[in-house]
Amino acid sequence: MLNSRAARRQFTNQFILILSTLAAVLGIIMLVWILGDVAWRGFSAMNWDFFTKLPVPPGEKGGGLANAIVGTLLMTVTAALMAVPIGVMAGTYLAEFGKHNLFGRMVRSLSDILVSAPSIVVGVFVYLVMVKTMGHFSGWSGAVSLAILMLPVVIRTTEEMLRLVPDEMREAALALGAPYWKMMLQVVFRAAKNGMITGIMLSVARVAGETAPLLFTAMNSPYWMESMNEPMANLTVTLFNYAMSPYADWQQLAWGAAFLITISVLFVTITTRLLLVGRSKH
Amino acid sequence: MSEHTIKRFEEELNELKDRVLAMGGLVERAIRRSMKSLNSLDTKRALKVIERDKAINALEVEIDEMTRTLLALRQPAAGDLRFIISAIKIVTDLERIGDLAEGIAETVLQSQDHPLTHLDSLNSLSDEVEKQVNKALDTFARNDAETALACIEGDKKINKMFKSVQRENLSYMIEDPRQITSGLQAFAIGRNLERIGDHAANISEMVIYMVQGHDIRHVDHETAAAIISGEILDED
Amino acid sequence: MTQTNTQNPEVKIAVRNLNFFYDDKQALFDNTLDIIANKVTSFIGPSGCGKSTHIRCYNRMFSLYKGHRGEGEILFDGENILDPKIPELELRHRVGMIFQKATPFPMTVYENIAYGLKLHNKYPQSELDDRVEKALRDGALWDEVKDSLRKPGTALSGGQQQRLCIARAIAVQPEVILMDEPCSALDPIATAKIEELIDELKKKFTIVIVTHSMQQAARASDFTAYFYLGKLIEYGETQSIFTSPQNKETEDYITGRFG
Amino acid sequence: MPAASTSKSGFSADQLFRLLTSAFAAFIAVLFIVMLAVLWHQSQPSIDKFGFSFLISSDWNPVTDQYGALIAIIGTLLTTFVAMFIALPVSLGIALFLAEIAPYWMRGPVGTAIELLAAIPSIVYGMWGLFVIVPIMASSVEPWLYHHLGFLPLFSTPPIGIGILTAGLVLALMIIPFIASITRDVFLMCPQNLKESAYGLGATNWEVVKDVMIPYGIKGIAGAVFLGLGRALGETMAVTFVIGNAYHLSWSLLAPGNSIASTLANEFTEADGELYTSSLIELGLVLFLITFIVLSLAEIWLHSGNKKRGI
Repeated sequence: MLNSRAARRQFTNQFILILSTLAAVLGIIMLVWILGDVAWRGFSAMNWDFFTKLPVPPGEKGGGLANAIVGTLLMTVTAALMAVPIGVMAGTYLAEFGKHNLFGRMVRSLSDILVSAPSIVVGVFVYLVMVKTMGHFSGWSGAVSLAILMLPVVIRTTEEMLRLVPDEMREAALALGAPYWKMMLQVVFRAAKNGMITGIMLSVARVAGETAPLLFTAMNSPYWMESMNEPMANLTVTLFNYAMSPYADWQQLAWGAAFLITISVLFVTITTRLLLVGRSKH
Repeated sequence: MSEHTIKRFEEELNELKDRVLAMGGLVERAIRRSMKSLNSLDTKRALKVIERDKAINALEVEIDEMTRTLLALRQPAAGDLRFIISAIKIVTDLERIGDLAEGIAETVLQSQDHPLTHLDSLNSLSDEVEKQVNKALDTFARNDAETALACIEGDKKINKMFKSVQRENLSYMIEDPRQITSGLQAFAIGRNLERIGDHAANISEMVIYMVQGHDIRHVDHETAAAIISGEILDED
Repeated sequence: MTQTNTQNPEVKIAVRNLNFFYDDKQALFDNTLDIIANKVTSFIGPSGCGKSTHIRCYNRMFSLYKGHRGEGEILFDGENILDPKIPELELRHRVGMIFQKATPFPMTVYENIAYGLKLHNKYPQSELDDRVEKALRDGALWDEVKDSLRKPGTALSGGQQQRLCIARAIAVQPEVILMDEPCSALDPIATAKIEELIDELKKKFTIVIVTHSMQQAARASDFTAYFYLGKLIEYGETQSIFTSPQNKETEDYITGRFG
Repeated sequence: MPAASTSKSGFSADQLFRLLTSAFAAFIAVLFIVMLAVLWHQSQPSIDKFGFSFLISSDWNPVTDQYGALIAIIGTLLTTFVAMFIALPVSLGIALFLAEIAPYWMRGPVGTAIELLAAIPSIVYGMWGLFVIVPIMASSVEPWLYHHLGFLPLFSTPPIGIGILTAGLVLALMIIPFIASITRDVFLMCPQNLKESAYGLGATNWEVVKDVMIPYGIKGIAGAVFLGLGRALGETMAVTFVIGNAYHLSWSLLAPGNSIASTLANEFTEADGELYTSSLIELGLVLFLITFIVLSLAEIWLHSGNKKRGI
């Protein structure tokens, strides 16, 4: 009953299924390998010093990345503090006033193009306008470049979350005699609050683990920062420098940094996913 | 009651069933049309869905009126009473489904500037949801408790598909902020569809109640199956 | 009540003691019947009665799913197709299937028909064209689509899509065509066209159709089987089933007193 | 949307609110325009000096102050191409495996693991590539390619571990999780009855995947692939570690090279001299342009079918 053509098709089928399984197994092995390596080598670099001490020159025992951890946190938070108000206001304009007009459409397209800018190009831009004019690298410029990467995300989520608030709610508030701005602040923003928090998480997820824009802005520093107005240590650039260095101690610290970055990015991503999926559960 | 009265009563019951099914037909069409308008970005069609929702709501009022009259004048008992009670509840579910379909159509009106990018998975989900609504109404038309149970199970598949839609869109959104708008809209539409699925499951539950008198609303599937097949006699 | 004459050359499919399980839940119980060649056999019964499960055994469609299994014998021209040694591809080549919802593939009208042909054989382009045209003619669709062969199959209307699927199934010249509620999603006019088509097709094919429209069974089929709760309750010529059913349950169902 | 109220008391406040929000919206537009203008202005010296030949010259030499972008552009395109070449089949394989082949108990956990891997920062991939992949490439994979396929120009230089091939491989690993997890979801959403009717015609699993499932979900899959492409083009850190940073024009994938992003990462802070810096900035502009074009083409293509498709 089985003719040769059918036999050949069956063979092709088996062959490809096996190939696909192999590809999958290979891919999965590689990915597990990465995670395993980072977890294993990274975890063994973890100790009390790692979180509390400053880096030391190669060859000396001990030393940690305390300044880089604080620097990364500080710059991310500062970036969010800049991007969120700007993004929320711009998103509000797009949702409330700029739905169909030319200006709204233009802002939307421009923010789309902004997204396709590779992060290293954003770094170059901030270098030119801030580092070059100020004459030195600084935590501020690092935060600004991260903020530029966050902006489009905040705008987009804000716009969409505000639109999802039913018009009836706006009308009800206006009918009570509330002026438009009060209605927005007291009713609409409140209704869209959870969604906007998700958007902020999304934007943090986008910049957490970014290295390229910090290379020419915050740079790096082996010292405690006195202020944001000087070169600022951060985990990713430290990782880059240490991993590229020939010293085993530094490379060890780099693995530690990789582990810490991975853990925090995974934490942010998982939280975002849970927030977004949970939001639509009811 | 005279034979004549009984006959009138049966006619009225049939009339009620017809009206509920007619409403069901409108609701099914609303789902299909709203998804169609989403696919073709057809504002006119979307407006029509929104317009037609009024007809659905009017039908709800009409059916409510009918059931009230039936209850008041005929004082039905047993199977007839269960039928009328479930009709009332089913109509509420249908009305909600209509609203949810209207919600999808409204999203279409809003997404003119930002057409959704990844519609295929939403379409698959809506196909499944339509199927469930259709099945649920079918079981109502044919007093079919067994299929109704299968329908309730079918809701699990819908939830699974909805999860898949969410996951897919989330991956896009995290990866490419330009897709946040379209992703969030897909979330909203998917949620509406998933809720329509829930209402379809509610309808099936009412059908089981109507046919067999068992309330399986808050029991798990195994127990429900056992109750329906008569293995467990539930207390009411 | 059931004809069980295996020797009869007119018997296309002889089902013997078919039992079917979804994991450990039994869905069919000892079904035994004969499907006669070049006739239309319809399966009726309330939903969940097992009629769809039953025909999905004829092309072993159930093997796609974990935990689904059939026991007993389904003799297709004397060969037991439940035997895993019978290759599925060959079996499905010989048994075509139409589903409740029209399922045009994501390709053009032409490619939809040519797809099945190309799976099983290599044809020169001109012969392929001929066969596609013939299948579309047999599927009573040619006149409506001959100018839009390059359009996507999904662009056709619902009834046309269903006929496209029928044409796709008959293009590979199966011996048996299974139809699982082929008209339940169609309007009355499209349904009438499909029924006409079924009548035409039985000259060449053996047709088994699952339907929950009693009228459709009465109108379109030569034999009718009534299923209930996974059991074959009654099977015989359509005329006798609908005029003088032997079984009380069958009578209740076809007179609409069921449930 | 209700129009802004114009009652006497709220008038000025509402106007202010609207003005404020539009100011911030305008800020986005200004930011973008300033960004382009600054990059354009700062790359003027290089544009004036080299003109169009900047794009086609392979001479990048800070000592003689000669700058041409060709090597970096080719490096960018080539690493991306290698990455897609590896990532595409592997991602499809993983997706197919997760949707159709794998035993049920492992589909969920493995699927989630792959989704999460998509979130791991690229610098981690780059660093892992440097410490783990490079030694393996140098000791076994590349020597094998060199000895057995060395007659091909593609593998004609001595293996040293770092280079275009390794960079492409690391990029591939970085984008596989993302493409695979979306493709998996696309496969899962393919309607059951569509698959069944293909099986009903006697199609094999592979034929169903190739002829029904992939065409059905082609938009979703293509969307994922384009995003992967965009990411691979603009990626800095995963590449910089392992590409080798050399300015040779070579056909060989085993040779070290450079990509636009890695050139910037390595040289920008150290660049002295106006022409050097401005050439680097122009390089950044070129990269921006490339990713913008690729992503726009993808966008146009993805939306093109929407209207005519209809269900």
